[in-house]
Amino acid sequence: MNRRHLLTTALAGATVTALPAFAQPAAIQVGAVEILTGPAAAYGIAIKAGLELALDAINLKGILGGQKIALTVEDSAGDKNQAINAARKLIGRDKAVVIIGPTLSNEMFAVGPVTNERKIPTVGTSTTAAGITEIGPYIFRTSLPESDVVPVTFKKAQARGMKTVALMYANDDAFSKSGYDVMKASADKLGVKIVATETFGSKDTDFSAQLTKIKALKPDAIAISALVEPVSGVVLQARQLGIGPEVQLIGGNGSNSPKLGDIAGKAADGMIVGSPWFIAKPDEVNQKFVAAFKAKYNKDPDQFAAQAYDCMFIVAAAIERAGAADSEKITAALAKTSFSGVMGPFAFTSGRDPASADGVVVLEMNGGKFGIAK
Amino acid sequence: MPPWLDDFFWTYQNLVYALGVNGLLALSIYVVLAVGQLSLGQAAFMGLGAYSSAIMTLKFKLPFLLVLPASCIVPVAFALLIGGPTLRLSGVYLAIATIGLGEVLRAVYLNIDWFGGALGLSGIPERAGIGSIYGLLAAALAVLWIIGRSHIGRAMEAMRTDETAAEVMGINVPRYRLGALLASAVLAGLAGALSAHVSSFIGPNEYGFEPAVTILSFALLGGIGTPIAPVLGAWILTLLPELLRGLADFRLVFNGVIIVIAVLFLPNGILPFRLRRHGRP
Amino acid sequence: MLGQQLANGLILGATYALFALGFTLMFGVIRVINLVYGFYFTAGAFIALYLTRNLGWPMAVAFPAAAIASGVMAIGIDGLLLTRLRRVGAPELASLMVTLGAVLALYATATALLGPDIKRFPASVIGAEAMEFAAIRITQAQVLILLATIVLVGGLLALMHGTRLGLALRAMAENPDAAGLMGIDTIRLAALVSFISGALAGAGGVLIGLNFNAIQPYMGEAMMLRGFVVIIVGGLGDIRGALIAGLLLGIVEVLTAGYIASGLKEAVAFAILVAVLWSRPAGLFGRAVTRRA
Amino acid sequence: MSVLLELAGLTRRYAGLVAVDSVDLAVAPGTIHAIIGPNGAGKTTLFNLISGLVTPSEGQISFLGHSITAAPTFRRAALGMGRTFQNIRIFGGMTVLENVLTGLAPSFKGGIGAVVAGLPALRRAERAAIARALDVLDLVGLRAQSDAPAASLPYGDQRRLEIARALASSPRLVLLDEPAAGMNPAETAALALLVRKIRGSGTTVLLVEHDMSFVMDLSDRVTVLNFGRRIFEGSPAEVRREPRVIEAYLGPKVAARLAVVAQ
Repeated sequence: MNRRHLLTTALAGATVTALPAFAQPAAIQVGAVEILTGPAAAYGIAIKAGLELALDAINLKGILGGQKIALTVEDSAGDKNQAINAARKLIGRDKAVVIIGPTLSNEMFAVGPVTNERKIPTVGTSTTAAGITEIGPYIFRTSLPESDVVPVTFKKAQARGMKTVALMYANDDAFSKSGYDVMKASADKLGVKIVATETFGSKDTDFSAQLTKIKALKPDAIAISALVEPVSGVVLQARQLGIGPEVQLIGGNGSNSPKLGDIAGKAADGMIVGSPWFIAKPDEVNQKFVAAFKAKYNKDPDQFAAQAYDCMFIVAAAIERAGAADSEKITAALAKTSFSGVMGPFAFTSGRDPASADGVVVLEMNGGKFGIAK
Repeated sequence: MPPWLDDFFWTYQNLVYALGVNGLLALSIYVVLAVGQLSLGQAAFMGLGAYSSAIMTLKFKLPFLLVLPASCIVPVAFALLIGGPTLRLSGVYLAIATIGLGEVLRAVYLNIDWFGGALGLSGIPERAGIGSIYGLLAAALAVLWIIGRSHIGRAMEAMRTDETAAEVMGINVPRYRLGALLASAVLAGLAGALSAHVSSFIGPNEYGFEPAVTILSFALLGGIGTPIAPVLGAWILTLLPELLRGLADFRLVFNGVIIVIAVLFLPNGILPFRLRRHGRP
Repeated sequence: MLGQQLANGLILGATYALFALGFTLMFGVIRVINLVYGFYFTAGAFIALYLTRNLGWPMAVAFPAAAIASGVMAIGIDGLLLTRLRRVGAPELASLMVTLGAVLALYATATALLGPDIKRFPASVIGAEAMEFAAIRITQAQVLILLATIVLVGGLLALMHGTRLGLALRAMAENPDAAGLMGIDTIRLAALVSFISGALAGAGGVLIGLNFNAIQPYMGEAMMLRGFVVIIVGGLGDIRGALIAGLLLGIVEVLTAGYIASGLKEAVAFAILVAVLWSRPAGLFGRAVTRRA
Repeated sequence: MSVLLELAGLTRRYAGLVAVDSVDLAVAPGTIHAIIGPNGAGKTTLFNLISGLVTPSEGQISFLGHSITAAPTFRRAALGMGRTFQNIRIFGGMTVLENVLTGLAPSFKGGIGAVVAGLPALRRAERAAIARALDVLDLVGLRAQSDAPAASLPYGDQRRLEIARALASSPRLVLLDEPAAGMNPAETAALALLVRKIRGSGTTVLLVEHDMSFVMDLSDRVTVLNFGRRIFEGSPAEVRREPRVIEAYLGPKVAARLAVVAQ
């Protein structure tokens, strides 16, 4: 008794700000946990932009006969504990019936068990690591896992004559490590010989030792799984050390960013990456999305914004089909999703991952810009 | 319990756990500061406790009652490795060696598959709770309070004030220093094990430089006159970002500024009381 | 390949030595482990970036300007943080703690203002063109780093051992009270040491930023661990020791990454640190620096 | 035992400077033994060598018949060696009584376990320690202030508190480093009385002092240091007559001026 009393006293301050939000919700509450501050904020901000752009369109008409969706985006700052706190607040305080996010796979490993235990459907838009949806039956993702994208890229490289490959990856984040696992599996499956496996840290600036070693082994290709900033650093240093265009550079999902061209410039020319989405994809839905995004935010959307944009529609459609703002029904409805958005046709597998990788295209850097690889 | 209260506790459950765990971490830095030393290895010790306990639970399926005390072993071993050579030297050596420790252990977790690499360890069952966390916090507080009032507490304060004079009084300074560092490793190891068993996932990037500095700011804000002071410091610094959302972006700036202000202007923290121990029986 | 790897190690080691110079000087003279040092390193790189990219200055002018600006910044910040502590005779650890808090706040503020992204010098100023001698490729920026390290170490040693100022600094290092009694203005000398150390940090930031061409607010923190290893292995306050320890560490790290496993770089640095602490706590080349009473 | 503390060829070198140069010294039990010499003669370094704060470059120290050359400071204290400092080093945040209790640290045998268990033996030790501390405070005349914060005491009282702290564990030998520095004549006279009382209670006194009349009135034996070397040893009367001593103080101009300033 005494202990509880102490706790309540300690939390009395928290109540002051929290109580008003405990009043009953006016609209259908959807929560999102994204990284809005800190070093990885760029991803969360892009996702938030995509979600809100979609929400504008959805709330124009409303769902369930005119009800609006209220989207609350909480910041996780990339921190596991803040992500858990945010998800708990969205569910317990704001009564969110669906959670979108969190941004990073590592955060999902912490948040997923909490939301799954509470039976709140949780949809990742950018979590590509292996094992995400195995957390539980309420965990979904609309992002294509690397295992669907990388093999397409590797096949392209093989068609260009790749027989040996050196693999490099940042070993300090789950995303890059998962990407590497997939690269290794793809190479093995295609019969491409892996001549070296080298690691680095996401914040490293010196890759000379690893690249010197790789250069001496003369591989046909170098495949790199990491976020775009270290990838740019690796590419720049590879050129300095005299690794020329005869070596095919292959990027993972992290390299699929216009920043690669901005940072590495011509050094990145010839690098190929697989992508579930491409800004210049000619279909009408995509072109409308790109135009609307530019009009609202005055910049080009990236892959993360596009994935989030589709996800918001998928969630809204599931609520509509569920017929009520009820998490259990929404979960069931989500599983039966059949949707066509900017990424192409979309459905979930029975394991709650995206069903089809048909939309994957291989892009190639040329003059600092991505285009469709020939 | 009415449903809204239930929701309330569910919502803030993680925060309630964090208050308890951070209280233990504040005590862990307190015991080192109380003998006039500075260790920045608290987060690293916590990580060692978290990883070793998670592995015992996940891979060896040991019961939590065994895992919890055993989670101190590895942090204590590392405290001996670092403390052995540095505690005989001037205080800056311990500080520097412990700053490095967190970064290096991160590299170790990342490079050894057994630790899950970048993916960390997930699926840790929820074995700890309010009872174990606050029970241990209360026990630690009580023990430190009693020790603080005894001749040991007197010796610790003497060392903190003037190490040379304390040694001339016959106080075995190196032994107290090592004892404090080991106690600190035990407390941080326990905190790590408890936090791992309430959050289901631990990753290699959670125990580096910044959490170490945050833990230091707990004690510097509260002061180290009594063991309760650093715990209150921890609670304030844990609750503030939740109360003032705008502060969240500047949490690190805030923690840093607290350290600067505390060292320059409030050497005794915001709770500048000390234990009475003139001790007439 | 071994030749290239040794060259890589030498260059990496030179960056470590360059980084550690001012750090060890500061401890050597005023007995302060100044953790804000890493921030001056960041500041130097950002100032040079601003001068070259936004104002279009040539690097030859921007480089000394950035070093001087970092030095001036160091006088201000160190003065604010350390003067009061020195006046009240606070213990060594107090200054370590205050600079720790300050550097955390400074990094976080810089990140909030400048953004966390990696920024790069424009291609025209970096000197990334590689030259090749005997199958070893080395860029202009790397040659510059090697030269700068040699010049700065030489200059610093000449200052400390060949000038009256150096004599005063060494007297202050031995015994600040006695130095004060002998009429040495220790407050002004401390400010001067802050300036030299800050300027060295800034210069290191520019050169290392040029070499890896990756500038971001936390770049100083990333160097700090290596900085600690270098100054302890070299002996706290020992300039020559820092040079040798820096080069050694760079070569060992590159050889580890090149021939054993690239993930072990940090662990090797730390293993060296612990081994030195256990076996030769005063540094590989030093005498005991435990000061008591 | 005829010798309590013995130094043989004790030497301490710093870079380019010999602070203490092969000093031999024997302190007889039950005496008041003074060490004098001009500023910079190495007196404080010698004290630091004896109490273990500085390690000797060469030479031997033995105390109560044991070699303590390599013993850490706290062990020397536990063997029965107390000391005060030239610049007062009391624990300012503690009360007067707590300061003196700190001096009784070696008399507590229990560790953390005993403290937490609250063992009766430990409580008895605490009670005995408090009684002893109050006695010592009586001796120096500070009993009335025993609960005051030590930092609040006036200068002269702080010196006496430091002496009380050094005496708390009834050491065989106490080293007093310039105990009369900064005291007025009345306080100095009271101090002389106190030092005699200390000797009377069975504690040998080794002291460094600049106040010549204080030293000459009080000491049984005087050792004179100059430039780190022992230049003379004898009774106060012998010292007064010894030309080498007079020269050391008055000969070189600078030394003479400094000695005067110090007084």
